[in-house]
Amino acid sequence: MAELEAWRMDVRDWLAANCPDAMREPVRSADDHVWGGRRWVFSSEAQRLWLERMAAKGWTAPEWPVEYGGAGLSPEAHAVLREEMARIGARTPVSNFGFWMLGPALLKFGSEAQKRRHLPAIARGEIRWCQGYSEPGAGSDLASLQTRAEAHDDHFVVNGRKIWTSYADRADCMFCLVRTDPDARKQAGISFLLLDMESEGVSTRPIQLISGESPFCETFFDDVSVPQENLVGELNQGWTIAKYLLTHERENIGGEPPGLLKGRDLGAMALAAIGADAEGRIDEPSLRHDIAGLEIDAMAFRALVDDVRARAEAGQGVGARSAMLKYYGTELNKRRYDLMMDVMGAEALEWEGERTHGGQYAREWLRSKGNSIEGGTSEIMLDIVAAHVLELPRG
Amino acid sequence: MAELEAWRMDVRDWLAANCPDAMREPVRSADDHVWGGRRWVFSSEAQRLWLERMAAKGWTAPEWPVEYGGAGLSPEAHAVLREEMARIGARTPVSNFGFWMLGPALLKFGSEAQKRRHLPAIARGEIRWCQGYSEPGAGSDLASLQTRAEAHDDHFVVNGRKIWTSYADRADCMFCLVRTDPDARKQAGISFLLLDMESEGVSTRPIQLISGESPFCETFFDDVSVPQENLVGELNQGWTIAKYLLTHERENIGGEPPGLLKGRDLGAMALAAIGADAEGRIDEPSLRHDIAGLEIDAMAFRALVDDVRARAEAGQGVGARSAMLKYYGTELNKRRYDLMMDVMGAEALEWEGERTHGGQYAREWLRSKGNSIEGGTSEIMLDIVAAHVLELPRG
Amino acid sequence: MLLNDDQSMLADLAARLFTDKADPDTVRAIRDGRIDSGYDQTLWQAMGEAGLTGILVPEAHGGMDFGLVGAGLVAREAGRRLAMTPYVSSAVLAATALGAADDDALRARWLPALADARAIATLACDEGRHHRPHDPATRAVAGGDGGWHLQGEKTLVSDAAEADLLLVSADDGDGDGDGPCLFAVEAGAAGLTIESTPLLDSRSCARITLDRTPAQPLGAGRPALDASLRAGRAVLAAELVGIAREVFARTLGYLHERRQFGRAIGSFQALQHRAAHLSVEIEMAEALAFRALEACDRDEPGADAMVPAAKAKAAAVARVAAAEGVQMHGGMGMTDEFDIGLFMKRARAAGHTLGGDRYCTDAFARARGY
Amino acid sequence: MLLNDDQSMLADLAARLFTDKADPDTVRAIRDGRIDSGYDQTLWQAMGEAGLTGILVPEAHGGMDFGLVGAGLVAREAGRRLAMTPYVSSAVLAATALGAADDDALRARWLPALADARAIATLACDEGRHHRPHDPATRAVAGGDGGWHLQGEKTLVSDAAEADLLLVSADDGDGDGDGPCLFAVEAGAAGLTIESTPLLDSRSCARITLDRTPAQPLGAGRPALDASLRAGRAVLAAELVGIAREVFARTLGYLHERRQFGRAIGSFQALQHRAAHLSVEIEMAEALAFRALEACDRDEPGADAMVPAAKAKAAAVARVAAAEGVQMHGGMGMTDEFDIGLFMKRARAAGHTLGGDRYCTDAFARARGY
Repeated sequence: MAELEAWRMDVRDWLAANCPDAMREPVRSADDHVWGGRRWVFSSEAQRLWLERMAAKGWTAPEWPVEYGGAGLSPEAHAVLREEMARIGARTPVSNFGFWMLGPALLKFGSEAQKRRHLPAIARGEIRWCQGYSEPGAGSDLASLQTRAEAHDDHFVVNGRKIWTSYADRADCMFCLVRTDPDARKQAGISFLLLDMESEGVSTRPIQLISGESPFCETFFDDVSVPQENLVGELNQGWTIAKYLLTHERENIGGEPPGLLKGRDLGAMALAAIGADAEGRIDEPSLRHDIAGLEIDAMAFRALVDDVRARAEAGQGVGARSAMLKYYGTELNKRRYDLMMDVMGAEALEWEGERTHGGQYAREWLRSKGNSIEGGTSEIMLDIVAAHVLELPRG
Repeated sequence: MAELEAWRMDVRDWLAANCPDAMREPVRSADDHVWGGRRWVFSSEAQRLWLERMAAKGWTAPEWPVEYGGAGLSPEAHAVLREEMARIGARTPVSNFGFWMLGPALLKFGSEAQKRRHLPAIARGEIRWCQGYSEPGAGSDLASLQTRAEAHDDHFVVNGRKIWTSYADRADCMFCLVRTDPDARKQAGISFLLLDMESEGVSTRPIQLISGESPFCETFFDDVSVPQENLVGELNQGWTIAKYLLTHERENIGGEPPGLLKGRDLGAMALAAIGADAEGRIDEPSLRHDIAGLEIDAMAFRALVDDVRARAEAGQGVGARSAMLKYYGTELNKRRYDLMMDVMGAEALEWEGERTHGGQYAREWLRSKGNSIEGGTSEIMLDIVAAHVLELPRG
Repeated sequence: MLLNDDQSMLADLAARLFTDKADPDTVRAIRDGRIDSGYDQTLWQAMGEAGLTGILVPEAHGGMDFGLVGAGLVAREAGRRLAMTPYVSSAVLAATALGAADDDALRARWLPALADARAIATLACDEGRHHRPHDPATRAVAGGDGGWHLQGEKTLVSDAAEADLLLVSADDGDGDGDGPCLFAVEAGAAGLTIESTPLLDSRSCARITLDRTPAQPLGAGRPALDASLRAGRAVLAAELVGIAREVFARTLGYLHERRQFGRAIGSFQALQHRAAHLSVEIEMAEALAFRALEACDRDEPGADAMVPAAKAKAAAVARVAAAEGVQMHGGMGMTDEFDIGLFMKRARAAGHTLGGDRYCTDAFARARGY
Repeated sequence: MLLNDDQSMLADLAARLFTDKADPDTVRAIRDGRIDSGYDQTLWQAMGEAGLTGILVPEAHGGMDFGLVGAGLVAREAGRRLAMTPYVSSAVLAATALGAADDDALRARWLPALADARAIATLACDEGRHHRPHDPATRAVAGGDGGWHLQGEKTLVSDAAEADLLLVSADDGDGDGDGPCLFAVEAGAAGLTIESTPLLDSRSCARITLDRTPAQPLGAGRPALDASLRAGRAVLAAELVGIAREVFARTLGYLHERRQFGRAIGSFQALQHRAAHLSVEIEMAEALAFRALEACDRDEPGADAMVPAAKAKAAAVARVAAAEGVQMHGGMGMTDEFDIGLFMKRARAAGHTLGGDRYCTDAFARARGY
């Protein structure tokens, strides 16, 4: 413990000396965040400096081994770093799918050469990665994917189409699932491949959502050549990696989603929007009651998330319970946005204009509808809970 | 039309002259109703007289042919009779499962001898019938029933057990489904049998519900001998009759269930129980809002029931739509009772005592929970709607 | 409800007309400026030729005088195809208010023009975030010359930029406590400013400001406003039913067609039960909407409870149908390329217009005496 | 929550004790008169021996002083086995109120007796159909001799017939606006009438009348009442969580075992999704209940919002669990022979006690400042 406290003081001193003031301001939008990559243009000198300093310490990927660009921190030491950064409001210096997904996958399944080549570049923010999983015909049933990679002597030839590839149009590279054995049954013929988005035959098309523009793209592969060395893990064993990352992804969920409701109490919002009655209460009793009911659910959900986290930190596994959190958290968020629409009334219907910051209410409400689809639909989550938590028999 | 109007005048005159005043009072309880049967004891001379007079006209079973104890009325003429009876509040002179279920079954599937023997006795109120369908192991999956009837020369020997046989302890006879071919697959080996409850080997045991006593019984058959002539329809073809009656039963549903909420507005009840605010409104705004929401659903449901009835009267079939009404009507009734419990508060928790007529609120609330189980569960109804109205593929 | 022959013919006519001439993609075309208009002018003209723009106008003024059941049948079909027209504003709200006006000259001038789609009119009755039509801050002031002027601001005025006539609710300050009256304001009147406020459903909508704007009273007091609102709510309920039906039909189609895990997703029982439940709700909402329209036509005493009930129910059901539609379409439902989102947006806007669920539920409770 | 070692031991002790000594069938036995008592005396004595009756009593008065998390762990196990004891009345409500009393003699006399189950006490704070504890019609009148008398009527007094001491809320008429105070009334006091009013959960319950009944003030004003109510609500939330867990576990067992259409009914996806959803709700209700109990023990400022939230949530979840339990058990769930109905009844009664969902939801909103 004394060791950790000493570490905390070191971190605190270093951050005080090295984190530029501008990097202690909250991130205002997705564009204000440093995604990194070959084509990245820093919007300020502070951004550049902050990334450079943190990368030099290995603190852009604190738990990765030092030889791969990380700092080799223990989970406890990493927690201290996170706390100290949060204390001064320090921004994450850089992040993208390379940190969240590919890094963990390579650390567990990659070859030594792959780790040495890709991890340091990610940690320094030099390569921006995106993820190619879903396909138009393979949504919830991911394993039915059809994008084909034919193995040749020293390379694969990839043909097919991915969807929901966030920022595919801005990423340098993609890790993706491809079918390498068309005759094998579903999961059995899938491999995990890395490819460069600048390769010939790769093209992307942005997807417009019902809420407006989005980071999502469709990505098309037309005879794209991928070197043999970009296969991660064994040929036809990619499903193992995918499953590992899916669980990894869900375990990160349970926090409040970003957006204008984050950290806000709908009751306070309604008091401001509707006005107070003689007792100082929201002057619409049925709305007040519904808000209170929903905020009780939100409070209960947070209590459960805290419990699950505490158990996880105590070394008790989370397992399929993460599906419970993914399910309820996203459904709850949808309900909160629905009720926000009631609270804000006509103002929430506006689609443009300064008054509503370009229709922020309506657009975020619409966007929230996707929460229970992306990252595994609510239906899939309930199937997982039924099968793996309640252990009910398969239908 | 002129013919029907003349008929209406005749009916009106006859009812005015023949319906005793006491038989124009509302029925106060299930015991106040004339169920008929060998052991029936009239609680008043008026009851006896009313049944005798109506039976003599064939109006206890108005649409049955005259030769079987009915009056051979057309649906239109029957409607006029119903309207005229309702106009003066005339009671139904007698009814039991013989009228509701067995009669229609015999008319469609019975032999001439069976019709002549059983229908007039039903119409005169001389025999009280009960229904033996469900078994402990065969609830929603009725066709998996196990009660066995072995065919001998001129009789069957029945062994097994039925459950949910309403008033089995008071009925004279039972129509029931039995397995006559144990080797055939489910539906294929079932027959429709009539049996006398006084036969040796028949015993009954009343079932206590969570709400208290109930009309339901278990009925046990221990080597009960049933004459060959009591088989209705072909051997092993009983499922056809059962299916016909199940649809028939559901088509009768959609009216408001009896009980203390029948015809009552929860809003008026809450005004009385909770009191009014300065504007004369229910002095609990969230309750008021919830009541209004529920009564809107009730109003919408009644509008749908009226539409379905109007279509049926216009000769457009109801078909699987009856499952929609069964489903929603019973779920709605449960919601109304739940809300009534909120309205009545502590008083609704009482289980005995005069103040609550022996815990009527609590008992009826508990009883309402069975609505969505009896007569086909909500789950089965939704399956039927999915398969036969929406025509979704089987799972 | 069972339709009579006239009603059946009208329903068929409307179904054909909207199937041929209306297309949900028009919402995008107008939103993205590919059509330079606040509404679908071709469709509106076709509706005019078919007489639908005059469906509530008395025959003496060149209309069909079909009654609200007819207006609802048209609205349901319009809802199914997301028709972008000023139908509710002009043919329902304004036509009803003008029909109730106590001024023959005003009626004779405007009703025939509305009936044959030569003119568009609308109602301006909202002011804040929430619908509270009986307590406007807008004031009507009688001038020395016997004329009136309006002073105030109105929000959420549908089709204002396209309207030749605006019917504006205002307090006439006579202190008789009978609530606001309606005043007729012509397009281009002095002191009238129209600021376009695009909504999520991409329909024409505006905030208007009235600064000593000359106006003519309809002369029928609050009853004209209430009649207009009642008709508008009942017809919007029918439009919402059309939205719910269409979005559900499309979802049902997707459940049949989309395969995952080697089977049609419509064969999964959890989805089946949700779809089955929703189908009952839609049937109920439709039955109640048309029952309410009929009750208005017959001027039944229960109509004042039935109309807000029908609006609240239809709005809630349309929202659920759209939400289930998006969820069951999976990611596809979230894309602007699919139409489901357009139905979701319109359901939300129409549900709020002339009073959201809470307003309508409360109005129902009041009408029921609690 | 993660339990510490003491809490884990207590939870294990309670689980063993109630599994061995409590049985849902006791509800029927007491209801049908097969046991001639208002509660399960054997179980209560066993709880006394284990120290559970004194779980909130300070050690100085012979109790365990375990805090509310401990009291909740006991209540959860009691809920699972439908334990028929005056635990909430005596060990929670009365012990908390007496613990807050400003009268050492009163505390010294009663707390040790409550702690070792020699005496039973209860709280009488309800008057009408609905819980409104801060506005009693019961009046406390100071006599000339410095003593007090109570005048009024209380309803829904749990375990009154068995109680040696009743703590009765009354308005002391001092007009200081600080709300009602608690008064101690001993069993057999003059003018005290106890009329048994059996409830659907078959627990001892009564309506009591006080006619110039001598009473002793607890002397701590409204805070003693509020502390008692807060503790009672938080512990009832834990009992309701126990009910929900048990009824769900039994339903899950039935889903595995019952076969229809040639398969376990638990393999039907529609039931799976409902069960999965319910399981999340139960986990949430449990997490919140114990979070609220912990917040009380730590006297966190948020406790006043968390406790009613926890009670409302647990009551709603227990009701849904019971309703789903009956529905999924089919006809069997409707019979008195099965226990599901007993859980449903207790969930309803406990949910209403000390404030139903609406009261608690409103209290939460007030505590949150809206």
